[in-house]
Amino acid sequence: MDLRLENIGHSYGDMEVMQGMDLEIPAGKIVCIVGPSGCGKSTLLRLIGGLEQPTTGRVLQIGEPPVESLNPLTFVFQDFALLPWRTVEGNISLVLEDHGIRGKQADAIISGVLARTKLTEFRKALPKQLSGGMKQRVAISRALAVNPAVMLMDEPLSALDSQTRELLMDDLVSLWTREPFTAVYVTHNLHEAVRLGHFIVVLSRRPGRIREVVAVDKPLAERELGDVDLEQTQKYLWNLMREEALAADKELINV
Amino acid sequence: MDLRLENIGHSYGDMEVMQGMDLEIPAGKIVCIVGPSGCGKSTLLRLIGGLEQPTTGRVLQIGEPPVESLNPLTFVFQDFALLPWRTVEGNISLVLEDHGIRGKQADAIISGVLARTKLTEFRKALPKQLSGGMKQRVAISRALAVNPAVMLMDEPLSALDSQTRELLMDDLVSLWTREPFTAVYVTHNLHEAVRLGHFIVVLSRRPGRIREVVAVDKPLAERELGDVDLEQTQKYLWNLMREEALAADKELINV
Amino acid sequence: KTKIKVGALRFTSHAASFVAFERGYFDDAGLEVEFVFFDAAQPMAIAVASGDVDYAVTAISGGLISLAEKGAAKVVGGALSEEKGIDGQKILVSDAAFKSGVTDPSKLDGRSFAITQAGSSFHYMGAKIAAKEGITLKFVPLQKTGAIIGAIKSGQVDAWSIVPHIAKPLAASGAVHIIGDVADYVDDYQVTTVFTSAGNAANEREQTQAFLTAFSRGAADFNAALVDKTAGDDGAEDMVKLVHKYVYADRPYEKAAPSIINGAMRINADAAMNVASIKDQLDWFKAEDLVKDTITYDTLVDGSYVKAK
Amino acid sequence: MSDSVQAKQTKSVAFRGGGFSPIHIKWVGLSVFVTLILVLEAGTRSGFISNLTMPRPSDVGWTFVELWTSGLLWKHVLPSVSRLLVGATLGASLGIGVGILIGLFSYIRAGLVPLISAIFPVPKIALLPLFVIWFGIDETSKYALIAFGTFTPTVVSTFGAVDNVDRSLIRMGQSFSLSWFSIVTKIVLPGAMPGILSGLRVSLAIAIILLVAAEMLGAEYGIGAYILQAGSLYDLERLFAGVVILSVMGVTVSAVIGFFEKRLLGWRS
Amino acid sequence: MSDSVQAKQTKSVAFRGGGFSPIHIKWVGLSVFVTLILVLEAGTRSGFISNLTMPRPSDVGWTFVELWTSGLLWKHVLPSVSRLLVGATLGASLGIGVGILIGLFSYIRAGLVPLISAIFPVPKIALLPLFVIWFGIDETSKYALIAFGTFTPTVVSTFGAVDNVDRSLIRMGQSFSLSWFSIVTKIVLPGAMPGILSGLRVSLAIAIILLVAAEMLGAEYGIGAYILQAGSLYDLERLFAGVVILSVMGVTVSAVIGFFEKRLLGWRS
Ligand SMILES: Nc1ncnc2c1ncn2[C@@H]1O[C@H](COP(=O)(O)OP(=O)(O)OP(=O)(O)O)[C@@H](O)[C@H]1O
Ligand SMILES: Nc1ncnc2c1ncn2[C@@H]1O[C@H](COP(=O)(O)OP(=O)(O)OP(=O)(O)O)[C@@H](O)[C@H]1O
Ligand SMILES: [Mg+2]
Ligand SMILES: [Mg+2]
Repeated sequence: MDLRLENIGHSYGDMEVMQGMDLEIPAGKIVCIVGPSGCGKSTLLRLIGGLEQPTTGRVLQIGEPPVESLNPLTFVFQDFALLPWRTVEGNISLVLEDHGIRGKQADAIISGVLARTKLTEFRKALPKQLSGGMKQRVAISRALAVNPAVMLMDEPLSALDSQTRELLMDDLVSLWTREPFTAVYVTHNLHEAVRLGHFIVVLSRRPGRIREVVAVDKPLAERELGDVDLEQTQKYLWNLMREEALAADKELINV
Repeated sequence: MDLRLENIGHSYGDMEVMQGMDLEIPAGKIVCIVGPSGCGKSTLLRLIGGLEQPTTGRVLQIGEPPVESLNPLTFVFQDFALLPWRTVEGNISLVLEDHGIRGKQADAIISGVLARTKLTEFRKALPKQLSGGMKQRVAISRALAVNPAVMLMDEPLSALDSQTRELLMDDLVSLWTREPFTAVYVTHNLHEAVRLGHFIVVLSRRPGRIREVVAVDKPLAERELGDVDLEQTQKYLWNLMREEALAADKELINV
Repeated sequence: KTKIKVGALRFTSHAASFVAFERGYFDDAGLEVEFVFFDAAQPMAIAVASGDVDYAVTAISGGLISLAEKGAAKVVGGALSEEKGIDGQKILVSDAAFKSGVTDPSKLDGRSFAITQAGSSFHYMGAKIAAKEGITLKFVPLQKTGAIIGAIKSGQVDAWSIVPHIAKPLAASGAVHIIGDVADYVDDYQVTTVFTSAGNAANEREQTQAFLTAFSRGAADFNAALVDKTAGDDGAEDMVKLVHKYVYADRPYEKAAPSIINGAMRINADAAMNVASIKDQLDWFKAEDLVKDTITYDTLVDGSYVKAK
Repeated sequence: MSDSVQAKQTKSVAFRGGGFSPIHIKWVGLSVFVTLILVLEAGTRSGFISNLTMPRPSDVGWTFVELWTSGLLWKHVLPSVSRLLVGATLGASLGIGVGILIGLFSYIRAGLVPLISAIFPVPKIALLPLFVIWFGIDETSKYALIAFGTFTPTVVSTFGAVDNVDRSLIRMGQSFSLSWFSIVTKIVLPGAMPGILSGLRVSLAIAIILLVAAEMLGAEYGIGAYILQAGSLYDLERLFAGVVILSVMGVTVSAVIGFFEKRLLGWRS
Repeated sequence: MSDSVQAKQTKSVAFRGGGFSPIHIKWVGLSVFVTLILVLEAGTRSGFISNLTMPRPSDVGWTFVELWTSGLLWKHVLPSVSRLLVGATLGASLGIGVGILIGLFSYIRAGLVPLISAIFPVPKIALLPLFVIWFGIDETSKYALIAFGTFTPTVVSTFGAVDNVDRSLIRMGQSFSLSWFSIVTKIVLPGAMPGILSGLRVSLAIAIILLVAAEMLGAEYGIGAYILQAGSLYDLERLFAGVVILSVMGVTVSAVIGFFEKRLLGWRS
């Protein structure tokens, strides 16, 4: 299943957040979206995932999602969004229960995804006992449990410290390498973008428009810390964004 | 004024957080401290700044602080620690009032530090109106206002998004270049460490000990995104820490 | 002139003080009186004990006896009494009870009887009725007269006893029925008494005497005008007008007058006390274990001021 | 990358968000009141609701008019308001003071918190007879009763508010070597303000409730006394008129606090 | 880098942190109670405190012993506890229900919130005469009064708790296409639980306070009735004995809620 954005525009009241976005999200690829603060990255992701309705334009699903996909468009949030009163296991079964998956069947799925994210021993732990990196891995397991056709990730690593971030990027790469998934990955970390993206979409500041789509051809598994060509792409992106970021950081917030 | 740590060790109850730390912090240099989560970086900084008392060993001030220094050891916190009910100006005058500095004299100091951090126009703004980057610049202005002999910075950039972080690093570099200050800079972002540190102290996981002190000789102003030698240092540091970070991210938190 | 504070409820039964004030009898006795109004008797008793009020008139209640026992209050004179032949407190039953055949106090056996609190004068009256008829009553404490009125109107309690000016309008509305007089059950019932703090009774004899004298003159005028009706119609009307300044003041005169007239009961001449009645009440309180049984008549009453009756 | 697209099924992504966030709807509140009053009016007029159960709203309205024209309204409202002002000010300021002390000093906390939690469930009306002895029957006892009732909840909410002041701000103050006094007045107190104000909402509602209890003690005029008197005569029209006045007072107090919150706490985001 | 160090002034960094965090101090609370009682005992014995002002603590103690040996204690406590249980359960569960509805539906919120804030400051004792008509003088009216008094604060705290449920968790539920019912039962309710429980602390304290008002209506036995009678007889020993029992009930209720908080909310960090 591919996704296609046609002329998406969105406003909150009088404020126009984005304008005329056209974008293809091909199956099996990771599309990274970068842009200055407040340019509408999170809004765009919510529009794609159906959590919000665009003011103009539409988001199209092209082709049917795989039948085994319980929730074709699945989010992974920056703040993990784990229920603090449920264990790791309970947080995953939460999203299965509504599909009538319980008991053994649920157990099998849960064991499977926890193994994939190396969390098997923490099945009974409560979120408060987990480090940030583990919490995000639980959130990823939960997303994997519903066999998403597309994963919508809103700065999934930005609440983590940089070392954990580095490790989790490795995990995501190996997850993708073993079994490629489709993802829209919002971040404002260019380092993450060049590490994980097949395409990197650069947005302008508010009202957000697409400035450029940069393709990175090097296979994910071969990308590494300190790769000179990736560093060059990152530097290129940074130069594209620097002015905008500077301006965005100097604006008073209207309250 | 230099600082010297002699055989510092610290425990919370039964838990030993750090052990036998010896370290020199020479005047006019930035010493970065990196290490896995929970290894005691923040605790170490609090010990240096006198906010906590070490269980063993002592922290020595060598030489008198400059007479114009109102608060020789001054913190810059990760969460900015601005009083939300005071304006930018009020947050700075807060730390002057107790020294009897008011009126014109305070005005002059405030204007000075706001100019140095490019915040002059935001003097009357409330914290809620500021972006994260601006808030941290206010916190830095406040620290500068008391003429610190040593700045103690606890992950000052880690609450910011990566673009703002990049910009603020530039600001810190230019501040230091114009007028070198002494700083202890705690981070777990190796990219920040290689960008800002004259010395990089790598700690082991809990109980924290010093594993290695890496000197970076390239002048601050010449360091740049994508510098190959800095990337090499960063990679070297990452290899030193990878195992420890991995272990730290897999521990259950005892509550 | 001596300044004193007199506690009062806005009831016709407190009229003697109002008359004494309005007609200058207190002035004649060398007293400068300030009234303090209450909406219940119990806080008034405590206010006398605490010294906030010097003299007051109220029914003999468990609270008053307890305060006397603590050496804080003393009865010095009699006020309102029941007298056969003069309209006194009425025994009421609810409409439902009346229809089911309770047309006479003797048929109240096993029925509920409303009181404000255990140890109140209502409790005493109910107990006396029950004793004389040889029946048992179930006493229901409802604290406030408003709650009792609601309860008896809606038939949730069967019986109550209350002063005529409240009883008659209630009966007139048809929701309740008058089935008897309290006077038939309690002999020479000393309903209310004049009391003061123990300190006043013992040490301020002159002032206390002066108060009682002025109070008695007010009582005499009141009795003449509204109880014995010897002052003629004009005298009665003057009296009602005087009392109306204090009682039902927020109602127009035409509406207030019948209530005031209905409420007129005899106030003892010269503040004399029905000693037998007071003793009977005290004994009853002791027997019911509502007050300590070490209390004697002399703890409660200072009989040196007025005549016994 | 979109060559074979034409052949495939194409549909829009379905909307599944929204909801769970209260939206402000005008007039509904008012119309609920109006409907309720109309139903009562119709019910009491038709006799469907007995006049023992509920007064007729229009009669309550007339009672108001009478109160107004006779000038009695102010005669009752003013003493109550002044009792409320004095009593609540006393109780709340003492409560805030003690609450701050409890928040700042562990010994005071250890000593007073159990005492206060023991006093909290004691009904003030039970202590009425004692209040007469302790404070007399004048205004003092009314002030004292209202103050006492306002005091305990204020203490509890205040020390909760002090406990909730962001500790990192306090550490910041210490790191700049601010004096203890500066930290308390410039960091702890302003930081506790939101909690203190929202606690006052509850305490002041309680103060209004206690007005009736306070005016049981020898009060001639006052809304509480008016209600008590109406109650003892089972005069429902006046009873409800009094209750409506208390309600209005409650809503006013809450609006006043809202105003202060807006003015003093504009810094909250 | 430390060659010239020997020549320079060397001193340790001064400590300037600590404080502003309450530490638990044992026994202080208890000793405050004990001291208070001893002072009262000495004061009343010496006559320094008049027996009109305060009862002698030892006499209050003896009253307890009498209550206990005569079996009257349970005769008074049990009816009160059952009234409390029934009334508070009714009021609290209704309050939680209505509070959740207000939290979930904007129309219900717009209609009921103004009504509830108008009802809040109405003193329940003012309505006693009406309760007699509405609910009679049996247990029903006592349950109703306590329920009514518990209801309003519970509603307010419950819808506040629902409002405070992290919206991002709800969005998460929607993003997994959970049904409305699943979101309410699995996300909103557990998320509101801490706020609901802490609101119950206050509501139940109010329920205990209202026991006295409730037992004004035709109660022969019950702690409230006992206190009222003691008050009307000006029997301070019994009055205080009753007040102490209410205090103990309050502390017990608060401990029970603390227990539930520990059990149900162990997930809070
Ligand atoms: N529900 C909303 N109502 C009104 N304005 C909103 C809403 N959500 C977002 N906005 C505004 O829309 C703009 C875009 O927000 P969005 O969160 O999409 O930006 P973003 O690119 O994700 O920013 P960031 O990098 O800070 O996460 C911002 O100015 C924001 O304040
Ligand atoms: N006040 C305290 N009481 C008890 N334990 C504490 C306290 N402060 C910190 N610790 C514990 O001491 C250890 C070191 O904490 P510290 O905050 O210094 O680590 P850190 O290196 O700064 O970690 P991070 O990278 O997460 O900021 C941790 O295990 C922490 O839980
Ligand atoms: Mg965003
Ligand atoms: Mg830290």
